[in-house]
Amino acid sequence: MPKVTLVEAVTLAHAWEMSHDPSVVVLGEDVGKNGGVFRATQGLQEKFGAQRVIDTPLAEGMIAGLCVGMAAQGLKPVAEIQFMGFIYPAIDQIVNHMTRLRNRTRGRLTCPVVIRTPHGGGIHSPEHHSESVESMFCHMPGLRVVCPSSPARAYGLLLAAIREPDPVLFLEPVRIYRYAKQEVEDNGEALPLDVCYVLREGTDCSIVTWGAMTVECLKAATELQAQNISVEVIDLATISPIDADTILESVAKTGRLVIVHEAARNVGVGAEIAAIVAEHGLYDLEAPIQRVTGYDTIVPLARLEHDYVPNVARIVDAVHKTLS
Amino acid sequence: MPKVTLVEAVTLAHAWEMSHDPSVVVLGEDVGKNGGVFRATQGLQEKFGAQRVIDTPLAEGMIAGLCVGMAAQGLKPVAEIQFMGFIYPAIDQIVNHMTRLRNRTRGRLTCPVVIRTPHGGGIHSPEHHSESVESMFCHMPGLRVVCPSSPARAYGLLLAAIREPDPVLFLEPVRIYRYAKQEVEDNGEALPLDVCYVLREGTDCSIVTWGAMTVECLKAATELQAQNISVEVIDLATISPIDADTILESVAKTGRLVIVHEAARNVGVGAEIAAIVAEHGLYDLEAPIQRVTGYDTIVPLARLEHDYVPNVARIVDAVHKTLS
Amino acid sequence: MSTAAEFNIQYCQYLDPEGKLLPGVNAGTLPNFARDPQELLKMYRMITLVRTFDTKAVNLQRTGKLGTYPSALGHEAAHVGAAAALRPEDVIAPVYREIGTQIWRGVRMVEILRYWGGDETGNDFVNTRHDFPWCVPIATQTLHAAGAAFAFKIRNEPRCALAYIGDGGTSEGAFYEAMNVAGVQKLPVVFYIVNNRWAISVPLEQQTAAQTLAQKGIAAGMHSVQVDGNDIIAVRAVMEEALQRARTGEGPTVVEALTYRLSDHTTADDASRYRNADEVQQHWHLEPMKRFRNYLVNMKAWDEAQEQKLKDECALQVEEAVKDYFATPTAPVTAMFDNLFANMPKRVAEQRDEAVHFSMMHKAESHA
Amino acid sequence: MSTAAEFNIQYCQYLDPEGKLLPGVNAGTLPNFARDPQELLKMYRMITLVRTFDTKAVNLQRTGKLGTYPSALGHEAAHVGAAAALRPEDVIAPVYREIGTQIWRGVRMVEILRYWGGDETGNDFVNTRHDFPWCVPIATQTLHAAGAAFAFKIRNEPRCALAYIGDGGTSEGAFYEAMNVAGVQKLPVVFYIVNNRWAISVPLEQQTAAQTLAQKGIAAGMHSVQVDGNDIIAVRAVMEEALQRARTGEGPTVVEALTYRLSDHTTADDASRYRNADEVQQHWHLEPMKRFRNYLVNMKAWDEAQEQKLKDECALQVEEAVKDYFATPTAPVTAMFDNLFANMPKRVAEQRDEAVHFSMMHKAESHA
Ligand SMILES: Cc1ncc(C[n+]2csc(CCOP(=O)(O)OP(=O)(O)O)c2C)c(N)n1
Ligand SMILES: Cc1ncc(C[n+]2csc(CCOP(=O)(O)OP(=O)(O)O)c2C)c(N)n1
Ligand SMILES: [Mg+2]
Ligand SMILES: [Mg+2]
Repeated sequence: MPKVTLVEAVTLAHAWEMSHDPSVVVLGEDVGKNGGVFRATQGLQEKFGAQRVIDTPLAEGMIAGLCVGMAAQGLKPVAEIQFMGFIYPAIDQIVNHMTRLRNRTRGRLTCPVVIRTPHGGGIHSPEHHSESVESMFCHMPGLRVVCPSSPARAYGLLLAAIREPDPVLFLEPVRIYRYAKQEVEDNGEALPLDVCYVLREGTDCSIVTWGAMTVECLKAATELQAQNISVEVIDLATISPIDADTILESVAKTGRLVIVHEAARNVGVGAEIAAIVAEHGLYDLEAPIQRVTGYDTIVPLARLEHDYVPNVARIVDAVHKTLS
Repeated sequence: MPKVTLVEAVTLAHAWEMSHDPSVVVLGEDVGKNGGVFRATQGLQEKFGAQRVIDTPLAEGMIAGLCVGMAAQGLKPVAEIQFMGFIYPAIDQIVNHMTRLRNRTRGRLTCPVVIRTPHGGGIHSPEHHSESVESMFCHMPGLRVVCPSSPARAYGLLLAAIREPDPVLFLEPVRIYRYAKQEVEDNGEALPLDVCYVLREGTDCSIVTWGAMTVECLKAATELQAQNISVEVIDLATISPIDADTILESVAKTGRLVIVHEAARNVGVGAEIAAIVAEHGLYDLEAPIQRVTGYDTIVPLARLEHDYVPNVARIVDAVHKTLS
Repeated sequence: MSTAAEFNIQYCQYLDPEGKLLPGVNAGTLPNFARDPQELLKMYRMITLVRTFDTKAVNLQRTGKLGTYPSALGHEAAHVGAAAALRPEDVIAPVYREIGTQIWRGVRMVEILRYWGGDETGNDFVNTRHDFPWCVPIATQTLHAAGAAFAFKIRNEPRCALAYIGDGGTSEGAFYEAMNVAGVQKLPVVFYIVNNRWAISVPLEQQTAAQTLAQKGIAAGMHSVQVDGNDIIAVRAVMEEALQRARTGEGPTVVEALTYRLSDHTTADDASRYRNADEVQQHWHLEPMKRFRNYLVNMKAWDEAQEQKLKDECALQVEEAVKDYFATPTAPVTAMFDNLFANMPKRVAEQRDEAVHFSMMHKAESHA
Repeated sequence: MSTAAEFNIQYCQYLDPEGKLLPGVNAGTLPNFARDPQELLKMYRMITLVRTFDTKAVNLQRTGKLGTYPSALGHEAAHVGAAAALRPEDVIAPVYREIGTQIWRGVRMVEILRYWGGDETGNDFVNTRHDFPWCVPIATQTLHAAGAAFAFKIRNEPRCALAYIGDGGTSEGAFYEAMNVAGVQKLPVVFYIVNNRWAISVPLEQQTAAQTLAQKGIAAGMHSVQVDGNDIIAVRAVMEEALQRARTGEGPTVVEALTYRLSDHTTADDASRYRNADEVQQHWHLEPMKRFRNYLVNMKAWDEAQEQKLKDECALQVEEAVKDYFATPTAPVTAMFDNLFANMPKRVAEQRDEAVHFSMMHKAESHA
């Protein structure tokens, strides 16, 4: 089995599905000849031609709008938005059409689209290149939002996303695009959507997180283990709709909950997780919920970035708080 | 003192501020000659001329982008987006510039802009005319989101919004645009932002809500009073940043919390309120939090609308649940 | 200074406002379809049906039996002429006013009433299964047409997409983005600007400084033409040519049809607030139905008796549709959940149950 | 068919690639500024400074001392020529590559380094207080320029706004929306397309089917011209005229400057993946600096000794800026909160404390 990085796993999943489903097309800025600015679509245009791997003009709303039109007429577009900070011009098409076409036409026309975009910061990028605004998209009915945290999950979840008959926003954590290689069997097997993945079992406190923050959380869990604190780390994976059962079961076991995400705190996805537990798991809680998040301010440029993105120290501190 | 509707109070506030501050300009689709599709800017163009009350071409992103440019160069634009379902093309300018210009330039250039838009449904409007997606905007650092629930608060909060040196999204609940007249003194007095308004005091359960839902909540409170249940109704008014203190104090008193909003539940602002209480008021809670919200689906067209928007029965039911 | 590029916009018209052929036009220079009276009468019948339906729909709204409704009064030639140029396998991306196109293509009048009556099944067109639904967010539909055309191109199908857009709509960036990608990819798509001179209360002069709206196509390197949108012969001729270009790989076209919104913007609007009655009156002299009828009568293809019979037939057809509409049961509350996802997530299913519970409670209370 | 409208795009060039005046151009037909050698030398000095700075910045990035940096190599005439046509009270809305304009207007090199080095103070221009900051989201800045121009118009100030945009940027709807409103409101704004033929890996032919980018202005009913962007005399002449038009109420202009991106897109890019070395080589023959120097040398306004002296001076200036940059302390963690709102909400203040706490904890640990 080949060992691949997360971004290579993304490319593999594309290639598999394009080989097996002629209705899959790839489009976006610089995805063709250049293979994407992160190389996520590298080699695809050579393999599948410029008709199926399309370098588009520079316009994100156009990319999303084309996807709606293509999907409604039988294609399965997989589009790249170059950075999440540039997804805003596409929101109109996503929320007003992509997520609504099936409902609007009572199932007559549908929108099996995947929009992929890099997610989060921590790699000293220029302005607007470190955004993680998944919560805005989770609020849109009719959309799935997915974020893998390892090469294997990137492969399996992306395949699932492309095969899903409805639109999926697929977030790729830039910080771990090349963080670690993992053996991934290129066998076309998808992983289930709509469920959490428990990355580490524990008994004292539950941590719910996703994307690149899983790495920090697992590190924190290791550090806490040394202090005899047993932490359960749950990767949300599908950020919307949330698999509430897994979270509630975990909290029922541990009695404590820390939520970790890169995005700003206010009305972040962490709020929804906290709300679900305050509604359905209140009596299990033995301590106030803690959120470790980006602050409610603009993601700073590189020199202050490490003070913005949650880190092991902050996570450890939050777990301590739930236990004190 | 004249008795005015909420929408008339909005017009009054515009007129007052335009008379007293020459840097205030109004712009949007149909706001001039037509006075706005809801007549919120009626008569302003006649009074202040077409240079200050501008009928723009049809493009919401353009409206928001012009506001950024105008504000950065010393004007105070008050822009109307015709319905909240059409605000999406403006998001890019709002989130990437309007909310960031001050921070980006370390205060050199600023963005004192008000974007007004009708909010919510319940009046049998066509498709896309009943949206309430405030949570997407609350997640944007650097933006205030405000929603009045009476003519007096519309007047006072809009004046405050225009005078605020930073951008404010001002949501006007369509369902109560003409719901009731109230005496409003047209004296240019603003009301404070960033604080909740307690509409009704009570001891058994706190209801937090905003906009048109305040009416339903107050009705529910009356109904519950007849059952000897004393409900406190809090109008959030400034939806972001949330005045957590007032909510936490209320929950400390009542031990119970019901949150009511029209918007879809998932990652709605209700989630943030629940999260705040689960973090900072957990030990005060005597029962699980309840959210009474729009469902996580597309706002239906008119014939099913009443099954979507929260109503008195659902609110009463939720309060009962917190007490059982 | 030297000249780097030159452009021009051509204008097409056959019939004058009285329904006479313009000087220079004769049987020999008329397009093929216009030499066949049956083809012309088919279009005239549709115009009549559309106007009958439109009047009825406005009345239904006025009497509280329909929601807000956007009248098509004055646009009949622009809408029917374009439809007549299409093939069934082509795909349209309409806005909200094109009932002339929709009924021609097979959308049932009851479906149109359902949509404006607040029922999503109104977009579940029984006959035109692949056409896009009504589109309220202005200009967004132009990208759907481009995307559809892209699909046809990729699959090498001889089909076209046709996007409608209003004069106001041409100010949205999405329209321009759609034209630009259509140009660069030579997509089989036609952008059809129905310029009725008003976008709610905003007149054309405040919408753009462009002398014509057709010239917006120049920005995308696109073939661009203007047509008298109240002259159904010109409309159909220009559209046939544009669609033919698209179908044969010659690339996209933008067509601007000049017409006029004789009605209020919608039933929720009162145009007298912002628009001169004189202006409207003048445009009544240019309206498409009388002009076309005069032409048909002049060529002896039509007479008063036929006219009366047609009117009665149309009234009957419309009454049938209204009856169907009134008989349409309100969808169950579950309908708002069942079409959200193919694979319903648990959370949605739970909320579906919640909604059913409250809906039943509500009904029980109403009956008590 | 009759002709409804006609348009053309004029192209302006004075210097050929060797720096000779084109046939037909002579002292009499040269623009005023070009008859003043001091004015020309000022521009040449700036071009040299810009290129020196640019080379240094790329090197700083390569050695890990600067973040991602977008080189301006080849764009010097386009950027400096435009700047020279502006007045200080005018306002520019730049993108991210226009260091030639910025330094001319008074932005300090240390500020540019700070921005690309990850420090927001880089946008707190000490000298050009009203100019817009660097703008990363493509095309959005064009609306800011239109808004600024609107403010000038409303206040009746004789000032202009100048928006820069790349060839790739012209595909975004925002650009078109900005042009459209500028046209209809006759705003004192110039849209300046710096067409360097590439948008990262996407060549012009895949960006649009338009023959020229200038013609995009036709869509907005706007005066539109094209200029050789490597000929600084032509650039400045065309821009002076466009700005004068704007200032005197004649309305907006779109100017397309033809140039070429000789470097990678940014230091994070590798253009050899998608672009032919031959093509780049060919464009080196057209580059603006040598051409302008030849012209100056031919007219005896410049010689080798002066060139060497200038180079040394520029190197020194750049070294000074780099030293300042290295000496810039990292802002305190509070900086990310203090400029968010004029009136800091309690919630933000609390998080500010939280961040300070963790930052100090972190520092304490680092020192331990
Ligand atoms: C994005 C968006 N903004 C605003 C509206 C509200 N609105 C509905 S119709 C309309 C005017 C459209 O004018 P035009 O494009 O000329 O079409 P017409 O109604 O004349 O057919 C406006 C502003 C909308 N539906 N969508
Ligand atoms: C809205 C948006 N989409 C994508 C990007 C990523 N991006 C940065 S530069 C660039 C290409 C811009 O090309 P062009 O406008 O020609 O300017 P140039 O870099 O050639 O000066 C892209 C796609 C962005 N910054 N903003
Ligand atoms: Mg119109
Ligand atoms: Mg370029």
